[in-house]
Amino acid sequence: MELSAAVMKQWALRINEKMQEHKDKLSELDQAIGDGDHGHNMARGFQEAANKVNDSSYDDIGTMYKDIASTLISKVGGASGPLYGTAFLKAANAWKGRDVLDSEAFTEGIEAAVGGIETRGKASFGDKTMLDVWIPVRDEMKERGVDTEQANKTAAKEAEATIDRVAKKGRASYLGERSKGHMDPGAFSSQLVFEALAEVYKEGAS
Amino acid sequence: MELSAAVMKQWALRINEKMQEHKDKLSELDQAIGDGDHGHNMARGFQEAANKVNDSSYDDIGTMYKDIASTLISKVGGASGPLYGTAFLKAANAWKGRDVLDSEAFTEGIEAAVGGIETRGKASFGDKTMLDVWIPVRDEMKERGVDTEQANKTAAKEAEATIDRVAKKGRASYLGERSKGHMDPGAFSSQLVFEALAEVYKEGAS
Amino acid sequence: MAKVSIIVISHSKELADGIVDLVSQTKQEDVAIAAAGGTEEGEIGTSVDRITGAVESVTTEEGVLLLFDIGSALMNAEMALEMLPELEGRITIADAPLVEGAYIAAVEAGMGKTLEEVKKAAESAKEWKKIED
Amino acid sequence: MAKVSIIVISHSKELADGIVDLVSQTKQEDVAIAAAGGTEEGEIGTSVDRITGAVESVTTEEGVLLLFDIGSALMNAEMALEMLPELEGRITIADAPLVEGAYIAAVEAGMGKTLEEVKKAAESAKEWKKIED
Ligand SMILES: Nc1ncnc2c1ncn2[C@@H]1O[C@H](COP(=O)(O)OP(=O)(O)O)[C@@H](O)[C@H]1O
Ligand SMILES: Nc1ncnc2c1ncn2[C@@H]1O[C@H](COP(=O)(O)OP(=O)(O)O)[C@@H](O)[C@H]1O
Ligand SMILES: [Mg+2]
Ligand SMILES: [Mg+2]
Ligand SMILES: [Mg+2]
Ligand SMILES: [Mg+2]
Repeated sequence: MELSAAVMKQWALRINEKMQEHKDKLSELDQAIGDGDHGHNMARGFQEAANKVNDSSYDDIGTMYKDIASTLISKVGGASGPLYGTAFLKAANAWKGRDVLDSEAFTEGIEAAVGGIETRGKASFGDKTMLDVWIPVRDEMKERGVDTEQANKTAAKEAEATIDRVAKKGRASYLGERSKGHMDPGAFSSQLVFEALAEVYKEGAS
Repeated sequence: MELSAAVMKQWALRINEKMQEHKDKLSELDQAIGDGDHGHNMARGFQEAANKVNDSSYDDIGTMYKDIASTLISKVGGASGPLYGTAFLKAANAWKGRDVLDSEAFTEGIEAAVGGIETRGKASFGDKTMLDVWIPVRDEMKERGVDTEQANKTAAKEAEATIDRVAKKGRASYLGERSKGHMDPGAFSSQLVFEALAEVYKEGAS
Repeated sequence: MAKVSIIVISHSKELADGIVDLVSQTKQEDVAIAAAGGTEEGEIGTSVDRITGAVESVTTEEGVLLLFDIGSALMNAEMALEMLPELEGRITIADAPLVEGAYIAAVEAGMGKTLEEVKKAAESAKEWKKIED
Repeated sequence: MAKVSIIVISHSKELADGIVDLVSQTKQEDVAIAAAGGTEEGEIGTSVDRITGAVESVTTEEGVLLLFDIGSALMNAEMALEMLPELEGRITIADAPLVEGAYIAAVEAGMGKTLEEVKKAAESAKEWKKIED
């Protein structure tokens, strides 16, 4: 498995397309257990990131993802800004100086990203946050190497699994038991991130 | 000793004059240990009260002071609004239906006023508030009957005595020891209240 | 079903309005939240009339919880209560941090809790650990 | 003498500005207090850039204390700290109720207290009894 700078660029652009497409659903999910802005936050942040990536040309994947991270950090007003921002920033550090990522290198980035989300948000698996998706995806990659189709499936399954959980972190945690019965919006946006990865990998490989 | 409705009206008007005259000093005192608006608050509140009294004619001193109290309650934004407002409202209840006050009746009003300030602000003598002036004045009146000249002297002495105290109530209490060394603004405005009383009584009697 | 309403009392109009904005974001269904900030002249201070006005604008059968910023706002809140004797038992003041208390009160009110429960929740905001070790 | 500065971080611009108004009223000599409220687009949310900007506008030798409203504001506050490594040791975040903490922090800063002391004071605002029995 290899991900070229071109595919990594497509990934960022595709994430943006997914966020635009599912903006309303993301906000609806957030409406149920948060403040209803997750779609707005993601759509704005990734649009700016896509603009940035489109306006620049990168050989270094690290530099590209550092720009994406900075844009998310600056442009997303909610919790997801520092969280996704930190995730991509840590990944960018791992990908520094590379114009192509093999399975190991990509996994290192995802590991670093998860570490970043954990440090930033102090949540653990099962707290009904985006980490409920990222952690199993990372674990699988570490164990078996990168399989983007598998990551996509795992992400979707784990996002679904947040429905029955009680939120322990973020705004939804104020709701206690009432947070049960709804998918975590950040888990769904994270699912979209891996859905985008599977798509662009498939297209790039074909 | 008797205080007619006319003198009681003059009292309110004279208090207003004093507050206008000493507005800057009141605010300066409040600047040192509070938020610097006591002069502004008193000047605005008593101006409105004076307007109200001037625009109306009262036989009943109770009704007159009820109007004064309501005006203070509505028009003063700070702590002194509910405090002076409650004081005059309680006094007004005691003076209800009277067109002249003898020493006993006037004292009943002052007693009620002090009770009102205590209930409203939950302060005690020595907390460096307006009560540090009102309580000794009341005690003297209860003991020896109304002597407006004496009340004026006591008020001035007791306002002065607040300088060395540490504030235990109101905004100044946040300063702890740093509140020492400054006269309490509400104690000074209360001194002006009794200074006004002595003046109008003297003029009314002459 | 009627839910508990919330009044945010502050010396600053902006502060009170901002809290209402922040809290309203969570869109608790059927929870009315009103601001009573600043004096009637738009200055820093509090106003009994604004408080009673705010209370009257959101009163429900479940009751009204008042939160305030600092000291003298409490005196005006208490005056307001005295001026609304018809609401006795359905109106109370919370000893709670203003922003945090209003936020959690709105969430609890949204769950259909009673006035006493919403008040307790607001007051428990004091014990929030806002930063984890 | 330099005194500790204070940053009020809130999801709402009005809320943060209102607190600065309220606190500034006490005119603590030489205490700078700055608001970082809302996003750069003027929406509800917080912004790292606004926080770092506010910090830079009031940094003193004595240091800067940051207070925030709810959860995600903390993450942005922590990001801001990481983006200002040159201030390490002179910048810290208080686990304090926003309005009450900012008020008491300003008073303590005005007394010339150290950053650590001002932070402690802000955090002690949790234990304030706002209503006496
Ligand atoms: N402490 C945290 N750790 C990990 N993820 C978090 C944390 N807090 C919130 N999240 C994620 O962020 C999502 C909400 O993002 P968003 O709505 O954009 O921010 P906000 O809650 O500030 O409005 C949640 O659904 C959750 O997945
Ligand atoms: N709890 C209280 N009990 C009695 N008097 C008080 C109390 N709190 C404040 N005061 C009085 O009010 C004065 C301050 O009034 P003012 O400056 O008009 O209000 P604020 O403090 O709200 O700005 C103080 O100097 C003090 O005399
Ligand atoms: Mg949200
Ligand atoms: Mg939000
Ligand atoms: Mg004052
Ligand atoms: Mg004031």
